[in-house]
Amino acid sequence: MEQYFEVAGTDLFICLPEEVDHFNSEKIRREADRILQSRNIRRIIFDFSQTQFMDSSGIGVIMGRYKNMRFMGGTVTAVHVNERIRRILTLSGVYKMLDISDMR
Amino acid sequence: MEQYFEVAGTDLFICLPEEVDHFNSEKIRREADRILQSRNIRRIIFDFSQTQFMDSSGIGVIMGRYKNMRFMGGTVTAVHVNERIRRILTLSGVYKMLDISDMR
Amino acid sequence: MSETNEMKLEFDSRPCNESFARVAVASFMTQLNPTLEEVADVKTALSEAVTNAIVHGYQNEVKKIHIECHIQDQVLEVKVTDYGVGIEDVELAMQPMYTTKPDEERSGMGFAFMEAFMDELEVESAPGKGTTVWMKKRIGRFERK
Amino acid sequence: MSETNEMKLEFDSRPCNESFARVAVASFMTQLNPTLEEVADVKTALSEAVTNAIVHGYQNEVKKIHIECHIQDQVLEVKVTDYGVGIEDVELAMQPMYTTKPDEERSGMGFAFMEAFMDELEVESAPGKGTTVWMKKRIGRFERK
Ligand SMILES: Nc1ncnc2c1ncn2[C@@H]1O[C@H](COP(=O)(O)OP(=O)(O)O)[C@@H](O)[C@H]1O
Ligand SMILES: Nc1ncnc2c1ncn2[C@@H]1O[C@H](COP(=O)(O)OP(=O)(O)O)[C@@H](O)[C@H]1O
Repeated sequence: MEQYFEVAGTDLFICLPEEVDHFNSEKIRREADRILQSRNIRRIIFDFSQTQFMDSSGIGVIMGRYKNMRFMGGTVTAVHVNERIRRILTLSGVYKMLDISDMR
Repeated sequence: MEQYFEVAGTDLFICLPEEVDHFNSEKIRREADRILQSRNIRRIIFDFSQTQFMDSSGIGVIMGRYKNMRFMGGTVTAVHVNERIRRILTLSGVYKMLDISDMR
Repeated sequence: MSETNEMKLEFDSRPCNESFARVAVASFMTQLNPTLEEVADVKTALSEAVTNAIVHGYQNEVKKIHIECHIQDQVLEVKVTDYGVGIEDVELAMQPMYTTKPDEERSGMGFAFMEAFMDELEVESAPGKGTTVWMKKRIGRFERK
Repeated sequence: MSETNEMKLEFDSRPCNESFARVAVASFMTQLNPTLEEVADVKTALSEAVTNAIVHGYQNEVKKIHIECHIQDQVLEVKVTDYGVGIEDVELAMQPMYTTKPDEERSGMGFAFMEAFMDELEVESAPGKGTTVWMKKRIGRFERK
Protein backbone atom coordinates (compact mmCIF):
# COMPACT_ATOMS: atom_id res chain seq x y z
CA MET A 1 0.00 0.00 0.00
CA GLU A 2 1.10 3.52 -0.68
CA GLN A 3 1.38 6.40 1.75
CA TYR A 4 -1.68 8.60 2.03
CA PHE A 5 -3.04 11.69 3.78
CA GLU A 6 -6.49 12.05 5.28
CA VAL A 7 -8.14 15.00 7.00
CA ALA A 8 -10.91 14.31 9.54
CA GLY A 9 -12.12 17.42 11.34
CA THR A 10 -8.97 19.07 12.71
CA ASP A 11 -6.95 15.82 12.50
CA LEU A 12 -4.41 15.18 9.77
CA PHE A 13 -3.78 11.48 9.42
CA ILE A 14 -0.53 10.57 7.62
CA CYS A 15 -0.03 6.95 6.70
CA LEU A 16 3.72 6.71 6.18
CA PRO A 17 5.23 4.70 3.30
CA GLU A 18 7.15 1.45 3.66
CA GLU A 19 10.47 3.27 3.65
CA VAL A 20 10.77 6.67 5.28
CA ASP A 21 14.11 7.76 3.88
CA HIS A 22 15.40 11.03 2.38
CA PHE A 23 13.79 10.29 -0.99
CA ASN A 24 10.32 9.71 0.45
CA SER A 25 10.59 12.30 3.22
CA GLU A 26 10.67 15.17 0.76
CA LYS A 27 7.32 14.12 -0.66
CA ILE A 28 5.72 13.66 2.75
CA ARG A 29 6.95 17.04 3.89
CA ARG A 30 5.63 18.82 0.78
CA GLU A 31 2.19 17.24 0.95
CA ALA A 32 1.86 17.72 4.71
CA ASP A 33 2.76 21.39 4.49
CA ARG A 34 0.33 21.93 1.64
CA ILE A 35 -2.48 20.55 3.80
CA LEU A 36 -1.37 22.42 6.96
CA GLN A 37 -1.49 25.67 5.00
CA SER A 38 -4.98 25.17 3.59
CA ARG A 39 -6.78 23.43 6.47
CA ASN A 40 -7.21 24.09 10.18
CA ILE A 41 -5.28 21.17 11.67
CA ARG A 42 -4.85 20.74 15.47
CA ARG A 43 -3.36 17.27 15.50
CA ILE A 44 -1.12 15.23 13.21
CA ILE A 45 -1.27 11.44 13.50
CA PHE A 46 1.64 9.52 11.95
CA ASP A 47 0.68 5.93 11.22
CA PHE A 48 3.72 3.62 11.03
CA SER A 49 1.80 0.43 10.30
CA GLN A 50 3.23 0.14 6.75
CA THR A 51 6.70 1.32 7.72
CA GLN A 52 9.53 -1.22 7.50
CA PHE A 53 12.39 1.26 7.38
CA MET A 54 13.10 4.73 8.73
CA ASP A 55 16.32 6.70 9.04
CA SER A 56 17.16 10.18 10.36
CA SER A 57 15.44 11.84 7.39
CA GLY A 58 12.17 10.56 8.86
CA ILE A 59 13.15 12.10 12.19
CA GLY A 60 13.58 15.40 10.35
CA VAL A 61 10.05 15.17 8.95
CA ILE A 62 8.52 14.44 12.34
CA MET A 63 10.51 17.19 14.07
CA GLY A 64 9.54 19.63 11.35
CA ARG A 65 5.82 18.84 11.71
CA TYR A 66 6.15 19.02 15.49
CA LYS A 67 7.54 22.53 15.20
CA ASN A 68 4.65 23.52 12.92
CA MET A 69 2.08 22.12 15.33
CA ARG A 70 3.64 23.62 18.44
CA PHE A 71 3.58 26.97 16.73
CA MET A 72 -0.13 26.54 16.07
CA GLY A 73 -0.83 25.03 19.51
CA GLY A 74 -1.46 21.50 18.20
CA THR A 75 -0.03 18.07 18.93
CA VAL A 76 1.66 15.19 17.13
CA THR A 77 0.84 11.53 17.70
CA ALA A 78 2.42 8.30 16.45
CA VAL A 79 0.50 5.06 16.10
CA HIS A 80 1.39 1.47 15.19
CA VAL A 81 4.99 1.95 16.24
CA ASN A 82 6.95 -1.30 16.12
CA GLU A 83 10.12 -2.12 18.08
CA ARG A 84 12.48 -0.93 15.39
CA ILE A 85 10.76 2.42 14.85
CA ARG A 86 10.48 2.91 18.61
CA ARG A 87 14.24 2.49 18.90
CA ILE A 88 14.84 5.07 16.16
CA LEU A 89 12.43 7.52 17.79
CA THR A 90 14.04 7.00 21.21
CA LEU A 91 17.60 7.35 19.96
CA SER A 92 16.80 10.62 18.29
CA GLY A 93 14.92 12.11 21.21
CA VAL A 94 11.71 12.90 19.27
CA TYR A 95 10.07 10.24 21.42
CA LYS A 96 9.54 12.88 24.09
CA MET A 97 7.67 15.20 21.73
CA LEU A 98 5.15 12.60 20.66
CA ASP A 99 2.15 10.81 22.04
CA ILE A 100 2.89 7.22 21.12
CA SER A 101 0.58 4.26 21.15
CA ASP A 102 1.41 0.83 19.79
CA MET A 103 -2.15 0.27 18.68
CA ARG A 104 -4.43 2.85 17.20
CA MET B 1 11.27 -23.36 3.23
CA GLU B 2 14.50 -25.02 2.20
CA GLN B 3 15.02 -27.56 -0.53
CA TYR B 4 14.79 -31.18 0.52
CA PHE B 5 15.08 -34.73 -0.78
CA GLU B 6 12.74 -37.57 0.04
CA VAL B 7 12.78 -41.22 -1.03
CA ALA B 8 9.50 -43.14 -1.09
CA GLY B 9 9.81 -46.64 -2.52
CA THR B 10 11.55 -46.18 -5.88
CA ASP B 11 10.58 -42.49 -6.12
CA LEU B 12 13.05 -39.69 -5.40
CA PHE B 13 11.21 -36.50 -4.56
CA ILE B 14 13.29 -33.30 -4.92
CA CYS B 15 11.76 -30.11 -3.59
CA LEU B 16 13.74 -27.42 -5.38
CA PRO B 17 14.91 -24.25 -3.59
CA GLU B 18 13.55 -20.74 -4.19
CA GLU B 19 16.33 -19.98 -6.66
CA VAL B 20 17.66 -22.67 -8.93
CA ASP B 21 20.84 -20.98 -10.14
CA HIS B 22 24.41 -22.16 -10.62
CA PHE B 23 25.19 -21.76 -6.90
CA ASN B 24 22.28 -23.92 -5.77
CA SER B 25 22.42 -26.34 -8.71
CA GLU B 26 25.76 -27.75 -7.62
CA LYS B 27 24.32 -28.74 -4.25
CA ILE B 28 21.20 -30.31 -5.77
CA ARG B 29 23.27 -32.30 -8.25
CA ARG B 30 25.61 -33.62 -5.54
CA GLU B 31 22.84 -34.69 -3.19
CA ALA B 32 20.72 -36.23 -5.98
CA ASP B 33 23.65 -38.28 -7.29
CA ARG B 34 24.51 -39.46 -3.78
CA ILE B 35 20.98 -40.82 -3.41
CA LEU B 36 20.84 -42.29 -6.94
CA GLN B 37 24.01 -44.23 -6.20
CA SER B 38 22.85 -45.73 -2.93
CA ARG B 39 19.14 -46.35 -3.56
CA ASN B 40 17.11 -48.05 -6.29
CA ILE B 41 15.31 -45.07 -7.83
CA ARG B 42 12.98 -45.48 -10.86
CA ARG B 43 11.46 -42.00 -10.90
CA ILE B 44 12.62 -38.51 -10.00
CA ILE B 45 9.97 -35.93 -9.17
CA PHE B 46 11.07 -32.29 -9.24
CA ASP B 47 8.74 -30.10 -7.19
CA PHE B 48 8.85 -26.44 -8.28
CA SER B 49 6.31 -25.14 -5.76
CA GLN B 50 8.96 -23.11 -3.85
CA THR B 51 10.82 -21.99 -6.95
CA GLN B 52 10.70 -18.31 -7.85
CA PHE B 53 13.73 -18.24 -10.11
CA MET B 54 15.48 -20.66 -12.45
CA ASP B 55 18.13 -20.14 -15.11
CA SER B 56 19.96 -22.46 -17.51
CA SER B 57 21.96 -24.00 -14.65
CA GLY B 58 18.69 -25.51 -13.48
CA ILE B 59 18.16 -26.89 -16.98
CA GLY B 60 21.58 -28.52 -16.68
CA VAL B 61 20.55 -30.25 -13.45
CA ILE B 62 17.31 -31.57 -14.92
CA MET B 63 19.00 -32.75 -18.13
CA GLY B 64 21.72 -34.45 -16.11
CA ARG B 65 19.20 -36.33 -13.95
CA TYR B 66 17.20 -37.21 -17.06
CA LYS B 67 20.29 -38.84 -18.57
CA ASN B 68 20.88 -40.80 -15.35
CA MET B 69 17.31 -42.04 -15.28
CA ARG B 70 17.17 -42.94 -18.95
CA PHE B 71 20.31 -44.98 -18.48
CA MET B 72 18.62 -46.84 -15.63
CA GLY B 73 15.27 -47.09 -17.41
CA GLY B 74 13.51 -44.59 -15.17
CA THR B 75 11.54 -41.36 -15.71
CA VAL B 76 11.60 -37.72 -14.64
CA THR B 77 8.53 -35.74 -13.64
CA ALA B 78 7.99 -32.04 -12.81
CA VAL B 79 5.19 -30.83 -10.56
CA HIS B 80 3.87 -27.44 -9.46
CA VAL B 81 5.30 -25.76 -12.54
CA ASN B 82 4.26 -22.11 -12.80
CA GLU B 83 4.10 -20.02 -15.99
CA ARG B 84 7.64 -18.68 -15.68
CA ILE B 85 9.24 -22.06 -15.09
CA ARG B 86 7.17 -23.57 -17.89
CA ARG B 87 8.55 -20.95 -20.27
CA ILE B 88 12.12 -21.72 -19.20
CA LEU B 89 11.55 -25.47 -19.63
CA THR B 90 9.96 -24.94 -23.04
CA LEU B 91 12.64 -22.60 -24.33
CA SER B 92 15.36 -25.07 -23.42
CA GLY B 93 13.64 -28.10 -24.88
CA VAL B 94 13.74 -30.20 -21.70
CA TYR B 95 9.97 -29.86 -21.67
CA LYS B 96 9.80 -32.81 -24.06
CA MET B 97 11.78 -35.08 -21.73
CA LEU B 98 9.53 -34.51 -18.74
CA ASP B 99 6.11 -35.50 -17.52
CA ILE B 100 4.74 -32.17 -16.35
CA SER B 101 1.71 -31.52 -14.22
CA ASP B 102 0.73 -28.17 -12.78
CA MET B 103 -0.67 -29.77 -9.68
CA ARG B 104 0.80 -32.72 -7.89
CA MET C 1 11.69 10.45 -17.83
CA SER C 2 14.50 11.09 -20.24
CA GLU C 3 17.05 11.52 -17.45
CA THR C 4 19.78 8.93 -17.23
CA ASN C 5 20.77 6.88 -14.25
CA GLU C 6 23.85 4.73 -13.93
CA MET C 7 25.49 2.24 -11.64
CA LYS C 8 28.59 0.09 -11.68
CA LEU C 9 29.17 -3.01 -9.65
CA GLU C 10 32.38 -4.94 -9.11
CA PHE C 11 32.47 -8.17 -7.11
CA ASP C 12 34.34 -11.41 -6.53
CA SER C 13 33.50 -14.20 -8.98
CA ARG C 14 32.09 -16.44 -6.24
CA PRO C 15 28.90 -18.43 -6.91
CA CYS C 16 27.44 -17.04 -3.66
CA ASN C 17 27.47 -13.58 -5.29
CA GLU C 18 25.20 -14.61 -8.19
CA SER C 19 22.07 -13.97 -6.20
CA PHE C 20 23.45 -10.66 -4.93
CA ALA C 21 24.14 -9.46 -8.47
CA ARG C 22 20.59 -10.31 -9.54
CA VAL C 23 19.08 -8.50 -6.57
CA ALA C 24 21.22 -5.41 -7.15
CA VAL C 25 20.27 -5.09 -10.82
CA ALA C 26 16.60 -5.87 -10.13
CA SER C 27 16.56 -3.19 -7.44
CA PHE C 28 18.24 -0.64 -9.71
CA MET C 29 15.65 -1.15 -12.45
CA THR C 30 12.61 -0.66 -10.16
CA GLN C 31 12.64 3.05 -11.02
CA LEU C 32 11.44 2.04 -14.51
CA ASN C 33 8.35 0.58 -12.87
CA PRO C 34 8.80 -2.81 -14.55
CA THR C 35 6.35 -5.73 -14.49
CA LEU C 36 7.34 -8.81 -12.48
CA GLU C 37 7.84 -10.56 -15.80
CA GLU C 38 10.30 -7.91 -17.00
CA VAL C 39 12.26 -8.12 -13.75
CA ALA C 40 12.41 -11.92 -14.07
CA ASP C 41 13.61 -11.61 -17.68
CA VAL C 42 16.47 -9.31 -16.72
CA LYS C 43 17.41 -11.42 -13.70
CA THR C 44 17.59 -14.54 -15.84
CA ALA C 45 19.71 -12.93 -18.56
CA LEU C 46 22.02 -11.38 -15.97
CA SER C 47 22.37 -14.65 -14.13
CA GLU C 48 23.50 -16.35 -17.35
CA ALA C 49 26.14 -13.73 -18.04
CA VAL C 50 27.47 -13.74 -14.45
CA THR C 51 27.54 -17.55 -14.27
CA ASN C 52 29.46 -17.63 -17.57
CA ALA C 53 32.03 -15.18 -16.21
CA ILE C 54 32.53 -17.39 -13.13
CA VAL C 55 32.47 -20.81 -14.79
CA HIS C 56 33.99 -20.12 -18.21
CA GLY C 57 35.72 -16.73 -18.04
CA TYR C 58 37.54 -17.28 -14.75
CA GLN C 59 37.32 -21.11 -14.73
CA ASN C 60 36.09 -20.94 -11.12
CA GLU C 61 39.04 -18.90 -9.90
CA VAL C 62 38.17 -15.88 -7.76
CA LYS C 63 38.69 -12.69 -9.77
CA LYS C 64 36.57 -9.57 -10.38
CA ILE C 65 33.34 -9.39 -12.35
CA HIS C 66 32.11 -5.99 -13.53
CA ILE C 67 28.51 -5.00 -14.17
CA GLU C 68 27.42 -1.68 -15.62
CA CYS C 69 23.79 -0.59 -15.80
CA HIS C 70 22.53 2.40 -17.68
CA ILE C 71 18.97 3.66 -17.81
CA GLN C 72 17.52 6.18 -20.22
CA ASP C 73 14.03 6.61 -21.64
CA GLN C 74 12.69 3.33 -20.27
CA VAL C 75 15.60 1.45 -21.79
CA LEU C 76 17.88 -0.61 -19.57
CA GLU C 77 21.37 -1.49 -20.76
CA VAL C 78 23.44 -4.03 -18.86
CA LYS C 79 27.09 -4.84 -19.48
CA VAL C 80 28.83 -7.79 -17.83
CA THR C 81 32.61 -7.99 -18.15
CA ASP C 82 35.25 -10.49 -17.09
CA TYR C 83 38.99 -10.41 -17.77
CA GLY C 84 39.24 -14.17 -18.11
CA VAL C 85 40.07 -16.66 -20.85
CA GLY C 86 37.87 -15.14 -23.56
CA ILE C 87 36.07 -16.90 -26.40
CA GLU C 88 37.79 -18.19 -29.53
CA ASP C 89 34.71 -18.32 -31.78
CA VAL C 90 31.85 -16.17 -30.50
CA GLU C 91 29.40 -17.24 -33.19
CA LEU C 92 29.91 -20.91 -32.36
CA ALA C 93 29.69 -20.22 -28.62
CA MET C 94 26.32 -18.54 -29.10
CA GLN C 95 24.74 -21.59 -30.77
CA PRO C 96 22.01 -23.08 -28.56
CA MET C 97 23.16 -26.29 -26.83
CA TYR C 98 26.83 -25.54 -27.53
CA THR C 99 28.92 -25.85 -24.38
CA THR C 100 32.57 -26.52 -23.60
CA LYS C 101 31.69 -27.79 -20.13
CA PRO C 102 29.19 -30.67 -20.52
CA ASP C 103 30.97 -32.42 -17.62
CA GLU C 104 29.91 -29.58 -15.29
CA GLU C 105 26.36 -30.02 -16.58
CA ARG C 106 26.27 -26.73 -18.42
CA SER C 107 23.31 -26.93 -20.77
CA GLY C 108 24.66 -24.64 -23.48
CA MET C 109 21.52 -22.51 -23.18
CA GLY C 110 23.09 -19.44 -21.52
CA PHE C 111 23.37 -17.21 -24.60
CA ALA C 112 20.03 -18.52 -25.91
CA PHE C 113 18.35 -17.37 -22.67
CA MET C 114 20.04 -13.95 -22.85
CA GLU C 115 18.71 -13.58 -26.40
CA ALA C 116 15.25 -14.78 -25.46
CA PHE C 117 14.81 -12.51 -22.46
CA MET C 118 16.45 -9.31 -23.66
CA ASP C 119 15.77 -7.23 -26.78
CA GLU C 120 19.39 -7.01 -27.91
CA LEU C 121 22.56 -8.92 -27.15
CA GLU C 122 26.13 -8.32 -28.22
CA VAL C 123 29.21 -10.27 -27.20
CA GLU C 124 32.74 -8.97 -27.47
CA SER C 125 35.54 -11.30 -26.58
CA ALA C 126 39.25 -11.83 -27.14
CA PRO C 127 41.09 -15.04 -26.17
CA GLY C 128 43.28 -14.42 -23.13
CA LYS C 129 41.79 -10.95 -22.63
CA GLY C 130 38.22 -11.52 -21.51
CA THR C 131 34.59 -11.14 -22.45
CA THR C 132 31.97 -8.40 -22.39
CA VAL C 133 28.29 -9.19 -22.77
CA TRP C 134 26.11 -6.20 -23.59
CA MET C 135 22.34 -6.46 -23.31
CA LYS C 136 19.47 -4.07 -23.79
CA LYS C 137 15.80 -4.19 -22.94
CA ARG C 138 12.96 -1.70 -23.21
CA ILE C 139 10.91 -1.75 -20.04
CA GLY C 140 7.20 -1.01 -19.89
CA ARG C 141 6.36 -1.64 -23.51
CA PHE C 142 2.86 -2.60 -22.50
CA GLU C 143 0.38 -0.30 -20.80
CA ARG C 144 -0.12 -1.07 -17.15
CA LYS C 145 -2.54 0.16 -14.52
CA MET D 1 34.28 -18.89 6.91
CA SER D 2 37.52 -16.99 6.98
CA GLU D 3 37.39 -16.36 3.24
CA THR D 4 36.91 -12.79 2.14
CA ASN D 5 34.30 -11.42 -0.19
CA GLU D 6 34.24 -7.98 -1.72
CA MET D 7 32.07 -5.72 -3.79
CA LYS D 8 32.23 -2.17 -5.06
CA LEU D 9 29.30 -0.09 -6.13
CA GLU D 10 29.31 3.23 -7.96
CA PHE D 11 26.10 5.11 -8.69
CA ASP D 12 24.59 8.50 -9.42
CA SER D 13 23.86 10.63 -6.35
CA ARG D 14 20.12 10.65 -7.01
CA PRO D 15 17.71 10.24 -4.09
CA CYS D 16 15.93 7.46 -6.03
CA ASN D 17 19.13 5.39 -5.70
CA GLU D 18 19.12 5.45 -1.88
CA SER D 19 16.81 2.46 -1.68
CA PHE D 20 18.83 0.61 -4.33
CA ALA D 21 22.05 1.10 -2.36
CA ARG D 22 20.44 -0.27 0.80
CA VAL D 23 19.07 -3.32 -1.01
CA ALA D 24 22.43 -4.04 -2.66
CA VAL D 25 24.38 -3.93 0.61
CA ALA D 26 21.70 -5.88 2.49
CA SER D 27 21.76 -8.55 -0.22
CA PHE D 28 25.56 -8.73 -0.17
CA MET D 29 25.62 -9.32 3.59
CA THR D 30 23.09 -12.20 3.54
CA GLN D 31 25.98 -14.68 3.23
CA LEU D 32 26.85 -13.80 6.85
CA ASN D 33 23.44 -15.15 7.82
CA PRO D 34 22.49 -11.97 9.73
CA THR D 35 19.43 -11.43 11.90
CA LEU D 36 16.73 -9.09 10.58
CA GLU D 37 17.85 -6.62 13.25
CA GLU D 38 21.44 -6.67 12.01
CA VAL D 39 20.30 -6.10 8.43
CA ALA D 40 18.15 -3.18 9.56
CA ASP D 41 21.09 -1.70 11.50
CA VAL D 42 23.37 -1.79 8.46
CA LYS D 43 20.66 -0.44 6.15
CA THR D 44 20.05 2.49 8.48
CA ALA D 45 23.73 3.37 8.85
CA LEU D 46 24.30 3.05 5.10
CA SER D 47 21.27 5.18 4.35
CA GLU D 48 22.67 7.97 6.54
CA ALA D 49 26.04 7.91 4.80
CA VAL D 50 24.51 7.84 1.30
CA THR D 51 22.02 10.61 2.10
CA ASN D 52 24.87 12.75 3.47
CA ALA D 53 26.86 12.25 0.27
CA ILE D 54 23.85 13.39 -1.79
CA VAL D 55 22.64 16.25 0.39
CA HIS D 56 25.86 17.61 1.88
CA GLY D 57 28.77 16.20 -0.14
CA TYR D 58 27.34 16.92 -3.58
CA GLN D 59 24.77 19.53 -2.49
CA ASN D 60 22.13 17.71 -4.54
CA GLU D 61 24.12 17.83 -7.77
CA VAL D 62 24.33 14.52 -9.63
CA LYS D 63 27.82 13.04 -9.25
CA LYS D 64 29.15 9.59 -8.32
CA ILE D 65 28.88 7.90 -4.93
CA HIS D 66 31.15 4.95 -4.18
CA ILE D 67 30.43 2.10 -1.80
CA GLU D 68 32.89 -0.63 -0.91
CA CYS D 69 31.94 -3.68 1.12
CA HIS D 70 34.35 -6.18 2.54
CA ILE D 71 33.50 -9.34 4.44
CA GLN D 72 35.86 -11.47 6.48
CA ASP D 73 35.29 -13.68 9.52
CA GLN D 74 31.74 -12.50 10.14
CA VAL D 75 32.86 -8.86 10.04
CA LEU D 76 31.31 -6.48 7.52
CA GLU D 77 33.15 -3.30 6.56
CA VAL D 78 31.40 -0.63 4.54
CA LYS D 79 33.02 2.44 3.04
CA VAL D 80 30.99 5.27 1.51
CA THR D 81 32.89 7.90 -0.46
CA ASP D 82 31.95 11.13 -2.19
CA TYR D 83 34.22 13.63 -3.94
CA GLY D 84 32.15 16.59 -2.85
CA VAL D 85 32.62 19.65 -0.65
CA GLY D 86 34.11 17.81 2.33
CA ILE D 87 33.84 18.70 6.03
CA GLU D 88 35.73 21.52 7.70
CA ASP D 89 35.51 20.24 11.28
CA VAL D 90 34.71 16.53 11.46
CA GLU D 91 34.46 16.44 15.25
CA LEU D 92 31.88 19.20 15.26
CA ALA D 93 29.96 17.61 12.38
CA MET D 94 29.68 14.37 14.32
CA GLN D 95 27.97 15.99 17.33
CA PRO D 96 24.40 14.76 17.67
CA MET D 97 21.87 17.40 16.52
CA TYR D 98 24.52 19.37 14.64
CA THR D 99 23.45 20.12 11.08
CA THR D 100 24.33 22.73 8.49
CA LYS D 101 20.99 22.20 6.70
CA PRO D 102 18.19 22.78 9.23
CA ASP D 103 16.23 24.45 6.40
CA GLU D 104 16.11 21.11 4.55
CA GLU D 105 14.89 19.51 7.79
CA ARG D 106 18.05 17.52 8.39
CA SER D 107 17.89 16.39 12.00
CA GLY D 108 21.61 16.30 12.67
CA MET D 109 21.28 12.66 13.75
CA GLY D 110 23.00 11.03 10.77
CA PHE D 111 26.40 10.36 12.35
CA ALA D 112 24.73 9.52 15.68
CA PHE D 113 22.72 6.78 13.94
CA MET D 114 25.81 5.43 12.18
CA GLU D 115 27.56 5.20 15.56
CA ALA D 116 24.54 3.64 17.24
CA PHE D 117 23.96 0.94 14.64
CA MET D 118 27.53 -0.04 13.74
CA ASP D 119 30.41 -1.19 15.97
CA GLU D 120 32.96 1.25 14.61
CA LEU D 121 32.83 4.48 12.62
CA GLU D 122 35.59 6.60 11.14
CA VAL D 123 35.21 9.71 9.03
CA GLU D 124 37.93 11.08 6.78
CA SER D 125 37.26 14.34 5.04
CA ALA D 126 39.06 17.22 3.36
CA PRO D 127 37.33 20.48 2.36
CA GLY D 128 37.01 20.64 -1.42
CA LYS D 129 38.15 17.04 -1.80
CA GLY D 130 35.40 14.88 -0.37
CA THR D 131 34.43 12.56 2.43
CA THR D 132 34.86 8.89 3.24
CA VAL D 133 32.80 7.21 5.94
CA TRP D 134 34.16 3.87 7.09
CA MET D 135 31.99 1.57 9.20
CA LYS D 136 32.41 -1.87 10.66
CA LYS D 137 30.05 -4.36 12.25
CA ARG D 138 30.43 -7.90 13.51
CA ILE D 139 27.49 -9.99 12.36
CA GLY D 140 26.07 -12.95 14.26
CA ARG D 141 27.44 -12.09 17.67
CA PHE D 142 24.53 -13.88 19.27
CA GLU D 143 23.73 -17.56 18.87
CA ARG D 144 20.80 -18.24 16.59
CA LYS D 145 18.82 -21.33 15.75
N1 LIG E 1 32.48 -15.21 -20.16
C1 LIG E 1 32.94 -16.24 -20.92
N2 LIG E 1 34.26 -16.49 -21.01
C2 LIG E 1 34.72 -17.52 -21.77
N3 LIG E 1 33.93 -18.36 -22.44
C3 LIG E 1 32.60 -18.16 -22.40
C4 LIG E 1 32.03 -17.09 -21.64
N4 LIG E 1 30.68 -17.15 -21.78
C5 LIG E 1 30.44 -18.19 -22.60
N5 LIG E 1 31.57 -18.79 -22.99
C6 LIG E 1 31.68 -19.97 -23.91
O1 LIG E 1 30.49 -20.08 -24.64
C7 LIG E 1 29.89 -21.37 -24.43
C8 LIG E 1 28.38 -21.28 -24.47
O2 LIG E 1 27.89 -20.47 -23.42
P1 LIG E 1 26.41 -20.62 -22.95
O3 LIG E 1 25.49 -20.50 -24.10
O4 LIG E 1 26.19 -19.66 -21.83
O5 LIG E 1 26.28 -22.10 -22.38
P2 LIG E 1 26.92 -22.80 -21.10
O6 LIG E 1 27.30 -21.74 -20.10
O7 LIG E 1 25.82 -23.66 -20.60
O8 LIG E 1 28.12 -23.56 -21.55
C9 LIG E 1 30.45 -21.83 -23.09
O9 LIG E 1 30.40 -23.24 -22.94
C10 LIG E 1 31.87 -21.28 -23.14
O10 LIG E 1 32.71 -22.10 -23.91
N1 LIG F 1 29.42 13.59 2.99
C1 LIG F 1 29.42 14.81 3.55
N2 LIG F 1 29.98 15.87 2.90
C2 LIG F 1 29.99 17.10 3.45
N3 LIG F 1 29.49 17.38 4.68
C3 LIG F 1 28.94 16.38 5.39
C4 LIG F 1 28.89 15.06 4.88
N4 LIG F 1 28.29 14.27 5.80
C5 LIG F 1 28.00 15.07 6.84
N5 LIG F 1 28.38 16.35 6.61
C6 LIG F 1 28.25 17.49 7.54
O1 LIG F 1 28.02 16.99 8.84
C7 LIG F 1 26.80 17.49 9.36
C8 LIG F 1 26.16 16.50 10.28
O2 LIG F 1 25.80 15.34 9.57
P1 LIG F 1 24.69 14.36 10.14
O3 LIG F 1 25.03 14.00 11.56
O4 LIG F 1 24.55 13.23 9.19
O5 LIG F 1 23.36 15.22 10.19
P2 LIG F 1 22.45 15.78 8.99
O6 LIG F 1 22.71 15.01 7.75
O7 LIG F 1 21.08 15.58 9.49
O8 LIG F 1 22.83 17.22 8.85
C9 LIG F 1 25.97 17.84 8.15
O9 LIG F 1 24.98 18.79 8.41
C10 LIG F 1 27.05 18.36 7.19
O10 LIG F 1 27.38 19.70 7.47
